[in-house]
Amino acid sequence: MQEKLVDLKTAIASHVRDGDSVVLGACLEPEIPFAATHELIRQGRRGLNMIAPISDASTDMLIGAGCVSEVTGAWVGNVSGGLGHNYRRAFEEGDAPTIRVNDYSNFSLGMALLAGAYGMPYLPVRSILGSDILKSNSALKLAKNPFGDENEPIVLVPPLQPDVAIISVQRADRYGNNHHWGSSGLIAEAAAAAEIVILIAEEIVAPTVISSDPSRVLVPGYLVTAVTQVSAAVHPSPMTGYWRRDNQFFNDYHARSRTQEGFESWLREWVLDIEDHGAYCEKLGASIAALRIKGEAFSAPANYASV
Amino acid sequence: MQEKLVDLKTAIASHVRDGDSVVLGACLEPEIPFAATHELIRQGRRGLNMIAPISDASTDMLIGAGCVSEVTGAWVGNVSGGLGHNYRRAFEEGDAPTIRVNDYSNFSLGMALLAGAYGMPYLPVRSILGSDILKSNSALKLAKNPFGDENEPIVLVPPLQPDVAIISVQRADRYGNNHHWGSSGLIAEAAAAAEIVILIAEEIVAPTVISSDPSRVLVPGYLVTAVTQVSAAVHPSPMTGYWRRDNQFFNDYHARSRTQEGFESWLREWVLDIEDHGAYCEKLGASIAALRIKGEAFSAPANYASV
Amino acid sequence: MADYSVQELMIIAAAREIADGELVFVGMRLPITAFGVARLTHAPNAVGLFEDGIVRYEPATDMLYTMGDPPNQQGAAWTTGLNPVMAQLQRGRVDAGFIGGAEIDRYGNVNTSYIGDFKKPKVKLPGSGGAPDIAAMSKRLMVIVNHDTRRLVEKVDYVTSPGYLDGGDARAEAGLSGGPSVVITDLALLRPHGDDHELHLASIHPGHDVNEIKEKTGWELQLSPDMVETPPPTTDELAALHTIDKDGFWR
Amino acid sequence: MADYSVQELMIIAAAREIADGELVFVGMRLPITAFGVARLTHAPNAVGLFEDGIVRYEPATDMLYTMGDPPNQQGAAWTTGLNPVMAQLQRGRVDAGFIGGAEIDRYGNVNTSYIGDFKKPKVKLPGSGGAPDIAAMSKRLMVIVNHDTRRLVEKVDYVTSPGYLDGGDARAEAGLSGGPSVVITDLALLRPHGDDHELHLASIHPGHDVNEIKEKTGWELQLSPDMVETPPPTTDELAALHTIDKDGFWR
Repeated sequence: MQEKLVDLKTAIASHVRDGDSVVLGACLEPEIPFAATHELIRQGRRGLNMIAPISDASTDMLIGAGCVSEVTGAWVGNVSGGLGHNYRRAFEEGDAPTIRVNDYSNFSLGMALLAGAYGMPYLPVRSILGSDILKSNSALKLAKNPFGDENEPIVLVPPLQPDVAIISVQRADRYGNNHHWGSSGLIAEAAAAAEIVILIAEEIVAPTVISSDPSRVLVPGYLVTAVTQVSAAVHPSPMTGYWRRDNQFFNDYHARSRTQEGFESWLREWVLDIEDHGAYCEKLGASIAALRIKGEAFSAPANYASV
Repeated sequence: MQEKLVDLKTAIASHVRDGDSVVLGACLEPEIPFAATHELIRQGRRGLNMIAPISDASTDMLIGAGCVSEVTGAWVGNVSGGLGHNYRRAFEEGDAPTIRVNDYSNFSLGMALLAGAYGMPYLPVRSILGSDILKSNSALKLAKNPFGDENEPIVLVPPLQPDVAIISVQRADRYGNNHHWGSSGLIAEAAAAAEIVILIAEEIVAPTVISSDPSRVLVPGYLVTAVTQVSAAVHPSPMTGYWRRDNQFFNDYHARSRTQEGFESWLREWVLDIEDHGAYCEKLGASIAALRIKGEAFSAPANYASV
Repeated sequence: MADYSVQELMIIAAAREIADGELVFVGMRLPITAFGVARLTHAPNAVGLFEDGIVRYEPATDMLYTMGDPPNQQGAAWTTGLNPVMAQLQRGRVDAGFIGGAEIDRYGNVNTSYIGDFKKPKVKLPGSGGAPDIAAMSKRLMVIVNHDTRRLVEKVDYVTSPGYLDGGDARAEAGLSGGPSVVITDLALLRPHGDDHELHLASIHPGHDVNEIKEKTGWELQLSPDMVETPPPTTDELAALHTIDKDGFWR
Repeated sequence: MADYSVQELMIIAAAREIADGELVFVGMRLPITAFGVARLTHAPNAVGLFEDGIVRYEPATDMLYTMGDPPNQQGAAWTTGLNPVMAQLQRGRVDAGFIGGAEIDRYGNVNTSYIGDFKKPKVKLPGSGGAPDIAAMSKRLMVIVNHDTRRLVEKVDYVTSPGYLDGGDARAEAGLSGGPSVVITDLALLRPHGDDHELHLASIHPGHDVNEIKEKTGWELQLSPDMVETPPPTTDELAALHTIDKDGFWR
């Protein structure tokens, strides 16, 4: 098997280009690889199209740092604090919005990524009907159900196949095989849909750990382009079995990003003036240690023996 | 939570009616609940529409026993032996076929059950193009891709929502919550699509065993109508971690079912003259014990602790 | 009579909207607490769905900041993807769902996207999340908002989540069944009335009056013929709520 | 020169069709053994896909009667559903797939459904399984059949799995790319020729001749201009095969 283990800087530098469409996170609130958000900002990536139903405050950070020209998703804000101030400023200041939004609902975006993952020409849905999302996102088409009553309306959702999906998992081997547990949002669909998959693993484990439970694999290693090991890459978001949510950090970000100046000072402090995720965790100090889940509540074993 | 544990006879008697569309198995080769096949035959169910991509020899048995008027699927035979003799006889003897077949490929049937599971109006696919399945199954429609080049053909697959799905899992609790591991064919889609779900569990376990690993749940208990515990219900098919395949039994069935008389004698011996699955296992005697998987190859634990 | 806060009353009013055995999109904060109260009182078999890809019987007992927090994962009935959970809406299995909103209009349409013209909005709100899906495809929609004329408006600037659209048959003609069954505010409950489906004043919370509520509503609010006063929380309801809200967050 | 059976030659010919790193629908019996030989020789990074919902790097070492047997589950790269595995075909990720058939015609169309009229067939075959999906959506299709005029026919009674249909542009016009790249028989390899895509005789297995093969083919078989003799198994190829086929099943 092909060795795919690299460090985060290399993974981002090698596989994310200006102008790419990028899924980063896509688990809604948990397991958003903020370490990759920060690295994209540090490397000065521009013109990204961020695809996700909800990736908590990550998209707002990337917008504020000037990395984003387009958002394809259902919600951009700060789940703890509410509004995404950079997102607002991109729309409310100046003569015209500085970013373009392709409006989806969570489910229609889920269907778009499923269609992308499964190579479907499109997916018909019974949602979006009656919503002005049909007006603001011209990619979605109103149509009639050819199997329904004469005038039964449906909405056709075209597939999304992101250039890159950057996804957090609890553990992976050096060949990119991996395990994920807990709610998964749209990460399985995003990984199967994307051209390039960058995995950010909390732990790198022996291949036999992954192959001991092939039903827990999120995406098989042959579809993974690069795997990188970064502990607490998800901070301040939570990770099932590893990290609790740093709610205060989200609230602080919300408060400081209320003004452009405040955001810029936050960005310098927590991203630009920081070398890498190791230094970020050092700066967090005791607060990150306090967020680590120390308890044990293990899954009941499943036997795969064949004789 | 609602108690859902009943015995197999009661589950079949209460929830499968003449004329129902039924998914039984749908894992292709493994984990087909033959105990339910036999019980449907013993209870004399008639006019069933059997839905499955492949359910090894189960469908052929039900056809031979006169339970089936319609087959909706991709393949009916005997994976060890080849042809399904009862299936052949239903077509080749007499003036007209005695059963109707709705031809699908594995993938298009997978899409039909996914559409049923997800409540989609239909699903467009890029398969079936060029196949005579479009001629023999008029439920599938040739169409143009509204998002593609002007003349790009696609095939529209309508949803299937079976009346009943009868599905094998390794373990369940008395409320119908369950775990499944190993390849799952279309059982997840079938369970989510069906109106009624009957689970056949190799083991009944404490609810805490299931809730220790909510990512291994095949279908949550609130969607399950009845759960029944039958060890080796899948015999002669295999079950990951529990039972090896009884290849000789499939070959014997294939040889004996070559003639109508031979099939009838097989049916009396292994189904009609047998009271229940316990008696069936007793009759198998040492051969069933030899098929039990005795090794241990356990999944690496996943931690769900939250503090 | 027991003492209670207006938020506690709203939670209990929301809990009463959940029937036993129902599948409910629960969301966070007030509705998830309402779900817990319902389970502990009249609806022990209700099931809670979360868009992250979580289904729960028992609500989590530890503090949650978001749906995806570890206490909501541990001991869940199912942890899976967004699609398998939200698709149950489209499959017709979901009885009800709670959503909030920045604006709601007389026909129960909800806006969480744009104030002003969507091409150059005055305010860009975070967006839809899963609310349009819950609004379009659950059998009943429950909306929770604070009652003021900025929020309860004649017509929303942008329909993120469809209510009865322009009223009458408009929702059915758009291809949707279901629709809002109640709007729960800090002052009252509004419910759709008759074939027109306009939201009428159905229940006034204790201590408030019709004129105050009309003044704080952005359309000419009609009174339901069977208007009542919202029954105050019972001892059992409050006890259930206090079991869940140990720290008195809602008091 | 090493001794080998015709089945061993077919397996090794099939193995040579798999390039390193390719995703291949492997099926059972002869092709799964060919996959194992390819992995042990020139294609160590080939990946095997199985319709049950299984993906493997290393082939199972214990005896398999079917794809879903426990040894194919244990140690797999992924065990999941049929849809996530087969959808990779539609996503355009699958390089090649093996299928068999009761009938194949001059344009590589395969019948595994009905002999005679499908409304009242002379013989009802088990049906398609996943073969139409592999035939329609993999980049290359490899068909394995025994060589006789009952199987290699002018025109199949029923196109279960599309090859080049009526030849020429017919497959592209039906909306399909890909198509059969080789038919592996016990006598020869046939490959599609030129723009017409008719199957021509491309390689003759050692010990057979053109006349014999033409006689056993149900259409006027043309010879490929670059026709060769099938190279016999190399020592390495046979050694790899014997590593897998410990019991000499294929000898």
